[in-house]
Amino acid sequence: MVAMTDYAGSKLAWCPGCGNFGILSAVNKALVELNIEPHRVLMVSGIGQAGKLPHYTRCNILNMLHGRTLPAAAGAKIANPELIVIAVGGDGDGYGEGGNHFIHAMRRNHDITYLVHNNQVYGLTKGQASPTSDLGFVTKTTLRGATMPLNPLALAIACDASFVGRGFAGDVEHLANLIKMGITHKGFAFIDVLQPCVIFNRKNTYNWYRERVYKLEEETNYDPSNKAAAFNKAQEWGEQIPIGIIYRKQRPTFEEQLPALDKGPLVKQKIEIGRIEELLDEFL
Amino acid sequence: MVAMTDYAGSKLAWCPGCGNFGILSAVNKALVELNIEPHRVLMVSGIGQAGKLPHYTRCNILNMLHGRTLPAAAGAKIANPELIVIAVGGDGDGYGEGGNHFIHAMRRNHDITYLVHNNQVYGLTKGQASPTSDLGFVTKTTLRGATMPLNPLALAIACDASFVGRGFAGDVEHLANLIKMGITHKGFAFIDVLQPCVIFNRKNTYNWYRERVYKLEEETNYDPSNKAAAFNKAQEWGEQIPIGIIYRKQRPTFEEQLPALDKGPLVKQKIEIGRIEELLDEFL
Amino acid sequence: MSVDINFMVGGEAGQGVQSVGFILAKSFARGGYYVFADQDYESRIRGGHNFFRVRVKDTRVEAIAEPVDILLALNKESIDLHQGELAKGGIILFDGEKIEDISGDGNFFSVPLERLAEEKAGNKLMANTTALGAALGLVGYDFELLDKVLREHFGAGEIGENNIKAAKAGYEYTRENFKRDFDYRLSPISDTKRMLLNGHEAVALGAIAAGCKFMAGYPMTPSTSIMEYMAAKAKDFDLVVLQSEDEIAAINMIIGAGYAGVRAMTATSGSGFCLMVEGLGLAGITETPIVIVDGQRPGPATGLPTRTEQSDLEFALHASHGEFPRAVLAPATIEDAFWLTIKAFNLAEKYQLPVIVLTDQHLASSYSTVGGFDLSNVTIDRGILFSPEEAGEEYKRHRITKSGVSPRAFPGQKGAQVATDADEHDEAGHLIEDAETRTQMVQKRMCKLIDLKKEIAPPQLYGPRKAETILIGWGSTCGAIREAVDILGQEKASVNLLHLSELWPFPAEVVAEALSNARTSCVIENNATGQLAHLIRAETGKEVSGKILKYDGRPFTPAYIVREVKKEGC
Amino acid sequence: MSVDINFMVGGEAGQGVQSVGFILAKSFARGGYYVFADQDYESRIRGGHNFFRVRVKDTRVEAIAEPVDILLALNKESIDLHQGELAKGGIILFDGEKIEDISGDGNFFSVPLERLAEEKAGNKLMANTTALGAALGLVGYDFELLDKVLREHFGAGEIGENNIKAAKAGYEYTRENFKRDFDYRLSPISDTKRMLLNGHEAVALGAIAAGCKFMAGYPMTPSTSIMEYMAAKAKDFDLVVLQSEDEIAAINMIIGAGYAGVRAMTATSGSGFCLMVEGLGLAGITETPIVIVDGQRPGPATGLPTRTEQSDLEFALHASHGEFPRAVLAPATIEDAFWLTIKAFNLAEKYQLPVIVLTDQHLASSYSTVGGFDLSNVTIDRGILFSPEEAGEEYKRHRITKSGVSPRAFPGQKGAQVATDADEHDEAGHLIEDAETRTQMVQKRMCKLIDLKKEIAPPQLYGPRKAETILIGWGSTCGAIREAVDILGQEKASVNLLHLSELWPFPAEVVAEALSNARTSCVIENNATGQLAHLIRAETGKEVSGKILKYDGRPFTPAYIVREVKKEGC
Ligand SMILES: Cc1ncc(C[n+]2csc(CCOP(=O)(O)OP(=O)(O)O)c2C)c(N)n1
Ligand SMILES: Cc1ncc(C[n+]2csc(CCOP(=O)(O)OP(=O)(O)O)c2C)c(N)n1
Ligand code: SF4
Ligand code: SF4
Ligand SMILES: [Mg+2]
Ligand SMILES: [Mg+2]
Repeated sequence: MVAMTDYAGSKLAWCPGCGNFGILSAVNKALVELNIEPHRVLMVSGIGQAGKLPHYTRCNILNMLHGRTLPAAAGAKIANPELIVIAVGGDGDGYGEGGNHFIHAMRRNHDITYLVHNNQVYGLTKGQASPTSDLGFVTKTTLRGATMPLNPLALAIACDASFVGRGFAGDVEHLANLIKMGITHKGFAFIDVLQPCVIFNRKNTYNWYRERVYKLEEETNYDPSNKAAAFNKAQEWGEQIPIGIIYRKQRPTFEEQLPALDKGPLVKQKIEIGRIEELLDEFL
Repeated sequence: MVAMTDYAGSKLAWCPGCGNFGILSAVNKALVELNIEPHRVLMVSGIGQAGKLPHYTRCNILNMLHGRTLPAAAGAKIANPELIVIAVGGDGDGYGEGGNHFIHAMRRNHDITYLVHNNQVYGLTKGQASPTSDLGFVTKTTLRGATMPLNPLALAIACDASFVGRGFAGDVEHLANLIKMGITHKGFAFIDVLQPCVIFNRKNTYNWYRERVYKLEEETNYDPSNKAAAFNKAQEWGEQIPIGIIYRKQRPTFEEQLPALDKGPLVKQKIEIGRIEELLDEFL
Repeated sequence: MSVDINFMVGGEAGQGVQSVGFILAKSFARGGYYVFADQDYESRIRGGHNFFRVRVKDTRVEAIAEPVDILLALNKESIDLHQGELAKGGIILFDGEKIEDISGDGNFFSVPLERLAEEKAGNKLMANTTALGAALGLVGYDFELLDKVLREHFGAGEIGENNIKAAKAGYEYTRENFKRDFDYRLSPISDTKRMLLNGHEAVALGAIAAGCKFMAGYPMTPSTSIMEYMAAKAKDFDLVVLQSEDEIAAINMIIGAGYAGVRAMTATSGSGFCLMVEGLGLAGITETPIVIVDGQRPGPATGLPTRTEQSDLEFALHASHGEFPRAVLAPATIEDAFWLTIKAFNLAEKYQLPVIVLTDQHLASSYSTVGGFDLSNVTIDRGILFSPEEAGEEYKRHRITKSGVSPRAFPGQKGAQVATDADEHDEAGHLIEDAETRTQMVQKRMCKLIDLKKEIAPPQLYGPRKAETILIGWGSTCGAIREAVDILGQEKASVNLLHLSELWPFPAEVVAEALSNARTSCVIENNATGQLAHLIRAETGKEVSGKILKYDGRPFTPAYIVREVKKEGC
Repeated sequence: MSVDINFMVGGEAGQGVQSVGFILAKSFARGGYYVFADQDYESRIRGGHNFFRVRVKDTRVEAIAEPVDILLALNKESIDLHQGELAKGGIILFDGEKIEDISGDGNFFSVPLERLAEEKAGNKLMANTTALGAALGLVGYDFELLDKVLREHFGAGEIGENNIKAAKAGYEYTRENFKRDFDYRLSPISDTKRMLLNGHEAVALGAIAAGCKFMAGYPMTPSTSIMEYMAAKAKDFDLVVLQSEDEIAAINMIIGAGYAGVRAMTATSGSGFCLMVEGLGLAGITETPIVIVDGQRPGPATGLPTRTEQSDLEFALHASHGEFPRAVLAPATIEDAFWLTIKAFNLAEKYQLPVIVLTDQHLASSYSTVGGFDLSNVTIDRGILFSPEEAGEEYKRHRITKSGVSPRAFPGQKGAQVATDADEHDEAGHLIEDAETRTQMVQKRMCKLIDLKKEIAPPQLYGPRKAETILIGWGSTCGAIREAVDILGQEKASVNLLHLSELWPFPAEVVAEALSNARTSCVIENNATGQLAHLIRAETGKEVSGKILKYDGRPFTPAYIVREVKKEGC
């Protein structure tokens, strides 16, 4: 049996009270509850406070460039589909710098789980607006307030992501559950996590979120397989913020459509030089 | 009065029968009908067959890198809001290489018009799949068929683009009208144009489109200001393909929120060195 | 009498210039000839002007030559543009029923191409195949060989049959009508089998032979051909080829795959390479093996998309911020392209770093006959691997060793946490802030250059061992310069060539010595600033005395080089 | 007796090290002292270890110095880490009620910082301000000056008042308790007004002074400060500052603005600069003036985000595929940063090309006292402009001229179609395919380098006109090397300095001559490979005899250089 101690990583460098702690607990809890040994997990992360998370666990770690988590996660998954690949990054990382990869990775439906620590601000670079900063949010680069935010959930649904969820760092139990569903989901599982940044975001605090979030599971007639309903649900922000699974749809993953993987992971396949002869002959 | 001849540009290098000719006609027609003199117009384009369009008109031309039309168009508009800025590119250019700029330009709502010649294929590089190639479309890079396409209209609505339209290169009249509305729209006007590529896309031909397109204007109870309805409408593809205005919403443009522009275009503002003294004093 | 004859097929995009030229080349290769062919085309799909040159020799050939012996003009423009390039007595084969007002130099041989194609094959669009047949008829080549190549190219079905009919019509027409006017004969000379392939096919084959299993790329001329070739073989050879949303994704995908233990590559051209340079540095600091092909074309920016240049050398050497070791290889010939691609993968894994292969449009799309690749010479060296079961010690991905190379483990193995970071990190791969670890890690990475340098094959001298003038080239210009050296040698000039195809780490000692042995020296480069000359000076302190530079997007010919060498007086 | 005293404030992120250090520096600057201060911090927001050094002199100072005279230790770690750096008799000011088990070197002066802050200001978080007051009390500085600076910094309201109370408590405590133990006095020496600013503030001021109206950027340490400063002034100075989705957008936005006729810039660090290099080439081929600041930090990839390095020099020189002219400037001092930024905008517009300004984290975040900028020396040279009304001729954006510079028109003017293209183009800006136009256009662009080179100010010699050993540096290391030269000179060593801050086009002649005049030469660079040395050899053929390289992310100190110069024996 895998235990929480199996996932204990190096010394943490987040601020006391940061929402990231809750996310870290939830990730480890999910992995432990799924009884997944650390060596089977690959965490790919970006640059930012969120991107440090993998170092605080004990799985395999590929800490990428800012914004480039998803392509590397996809490349690693294709190379070795036996790995459980979890991509982790911030809102700036994923929706700003990495926006293009985000929409295309969802479209292709790579079989990975993607956690975005959405603190609605750039933490590591000290508090500039992020693509999800609320309209009018004042920072040193947006003195007259941030422009219209991106709606990552709506974007994901528009890209027909096969699993779209939202969690809250302040509810570890619920988040861990969501992550478990994401990991076991076949296909791209995208989870946006509301994450208080106690230093640079004095608006979207634990309390602010707590007063607003409600669980979709508790709404009896919500059907996450209905795209139109999901899109509407994704518009809710302000007074009421839904958490849970917003949208889910089964469709073929990118990896399962690759004939090369039928014989097992690429990383385990032998290099057969002999067979190249056939190719050379075609040029005669 | 401005006439079509005012817009006659250099020798065309598109294939005979290409859908781009229809788009070119529609653009010129729209500009002439709006009585806009060529020198007031700036066309910013990307690299690809579509990107050549500006050279075939007589307005100002900034032919950018592949995928980078929108940032340059935004930069030029901010520098000189008196320019009528039209960005032009292909589906690969705009939804592939330029995907990140696309979603963020819509979010910010720059006051420009963006035409995407969507031939669902990479034309200039000879026929690879594009982000909008239909599922299963076979090309030299997708021998087993293209993966799930991106839905640019749904994406635009998810980004709350303030004007989302679709035209068809085979209906110049209708397209010219749409472009006119786009140009006169205050804010980001995005128009996806179905464009037959007679060489590399043997699936989505003139006929294929013709059999499917229908005009939203003719649908009496369609309300383009209803986001949910627009999102649903954007899902239609296959048997029925709507053209016309899919979504429209008035919201502040990026440029009108810039106090620096209150005194007129940046390009016309004097450089006053004297005033810098105030700033220097702050460091004493 | 030795054979050295130049064909040129000219026409507009869409007229099938490329396939006519290729089939011509293939037919001669099948007859035992050595062939070199290159392509010139515009960045458009229909219209404009394209041409395809095929040089046929009975001895080794590695460059195009200047005067055209036989011009297959598929349209009038081809005559207008290339008449001036004809050899004395050169022939223009054209359709006199379509092209009128012919005048000027050349022996005009009119063949009713469209009419014949229409009559015999029922399709006037096959006029190009008729021209092909007519050309081969003119030189009395064996039709059977053409027949076979056509069948392979167009398939055995109706299209194939009709093309054969169209070709036959042209063949017979010239045989019958011009027997007396033209008596130059080209018959098959042997049935030696040689491969006919272009530079990017050679790269793709090299990659597959090297065990590359994952290729991610974004289309860009002239490198799309690599991706397309590999995609075509993906199913049979268990490869994954992924067309990504952009080049940034491509390089980061192969970094993911390389980290996970799979040989992975991408191919692009300058613009795309620009977008990859941040990833290049990431491969540097994370010590991830990757191979990047940069098929150069004229820049800056979009430049001339379908033409050739060698202007990314210094960029490739210094691309990405910060400092880390890399290797830069630039195949000199099509054969080289195969072998250096394999070497690229071996160096990448052995030293755990990015390797850049610089090709260019000329190499990419030129065809040449190659004796074949002896696969028993292919070695796969994956470098030092760590297996947790055997090693029984704590795994540290970036363990400091004398050579700078740390044993590699792949994620997924029990007992080895494989951790790495784009930030500076410690041996275990966790990020650090302290000065000592930083210093050690920089030294660890940079010291790999010591052994890496030993892997670099010294550039070879061509021509006399000692000469008054040494020409220096790199990459795809090799064939043209070699031939120029031969010509100058025959003219009793004392000239040799030092040609580099493994550029970094730079073989400074060999170059310095070769320069010392000559009185004058001259770089020959397809660029405007003389990048190799700059590099030589940076690495050896020596300044070359001359530079022959060409930056119009067109490749060198031997004759051009000969002229320039004489002009430069070097 | 001359004053030269070093303060160090140490603590964890979040303890206010930065503001204590800055206020300390500012208070001394206000008293007529010369001040140089630098910052050392980790890439985290809370915890870890940061320090801020403030060097106070009564004569010009441009570098930090090594032994610490007074350490304000806000936590225990600061003592542990920096005790060893104390000067003989150096002082440690700390809170003995919070930090226990003190031992080792140093004169320990315990002040109940937290308690005093709590008691006097009602907030123990103001302990850092108390420490500040305590330090100034210790040296008997004028409290009124501190009072004023605190008021400005924290505002006139309650927070300001409380901080003053907290400071006062510390001040009085040390005055009362340590009068006898410490009698070193630092009193204000004059009321000369000098600016205290850091390198990136100077860049931002330069940009505003140069008439930059549009700034687009993506946050990245250490360059975010430029964007933040300009954003703060946007409203008052009619600037537009746009935080873009990524760096690719940023550079392409400023290209759009530059094309439209507005002075525009971006600022980033290595990773972001990587993403901009394709745009750099686009500015090259479209001849669009833009200014890019690359604030260097240790690479490759993310490297050490908050530290310093000079390792992007060769990358900046060769970034982007293809060939085009550019200028590369690297301010040597904070004053230089202001003037060279202005020059960057002038060169960009006069020659219609991209200009790269290389700063680094050390320059960016170090503060120094500057006499002031004489704005009457600021010139704005927008180059040759075309006005259609006057010119009355057909406008061609890329008209070929002798200098290579084509008159610029801005889009929107009747009578001038302003067209340009990322593809190679003709004079009118339309894309072309032919060899001649291509060749002409390359020559047109490249020949701008001839005049551009004349604009480059020759590097200045510091120290004796002739010396046995010449030290060579570039960029932000200037102050430290100059001081090292002074020290070595006092020790009768024959050493001088050639320092470069305008690096491309390279002033080869001056450098070659200076090298010839010395017996030995030595580059001093904050990188691992000696990039300037490589460049010097490439441009002059001369090899420097020594290299003092530092790549641990920390800046040079004069003493370090002196030691290394002696060790190297150069
Ligand atoms: C290419 C590049 N651009 C910019 C940066 C600087 N940078 C580091 S983290 C970061 C943003 C962090 O914000 P977010 O992704 O939201 O993560 P958080 O710190 O809030 O968790 C930025 C801009 C970088 N490292 N690389
Ligand atoms: C950075 C970069 N990558 C790739 C290319 C090569 N390229 C030129 S056009 C093109 C795609 C064209 O497709 P699309 O944008 O759909 O335009 P179309 O030709 O179909 O109109 C590509 C990949 C390039 N010029 N620059
Ligand atoms: S700055 Fe914000 S996001 Fe970063 S560690 Fe601190 S609280 Fe968390
Ligand atoms: S290839 Fe297709 S898109 Fe390009 S010009 Fe031809 S028909 Fe049009
Ligand atoms: Mg964030
Ligand atoms: Mg297209």
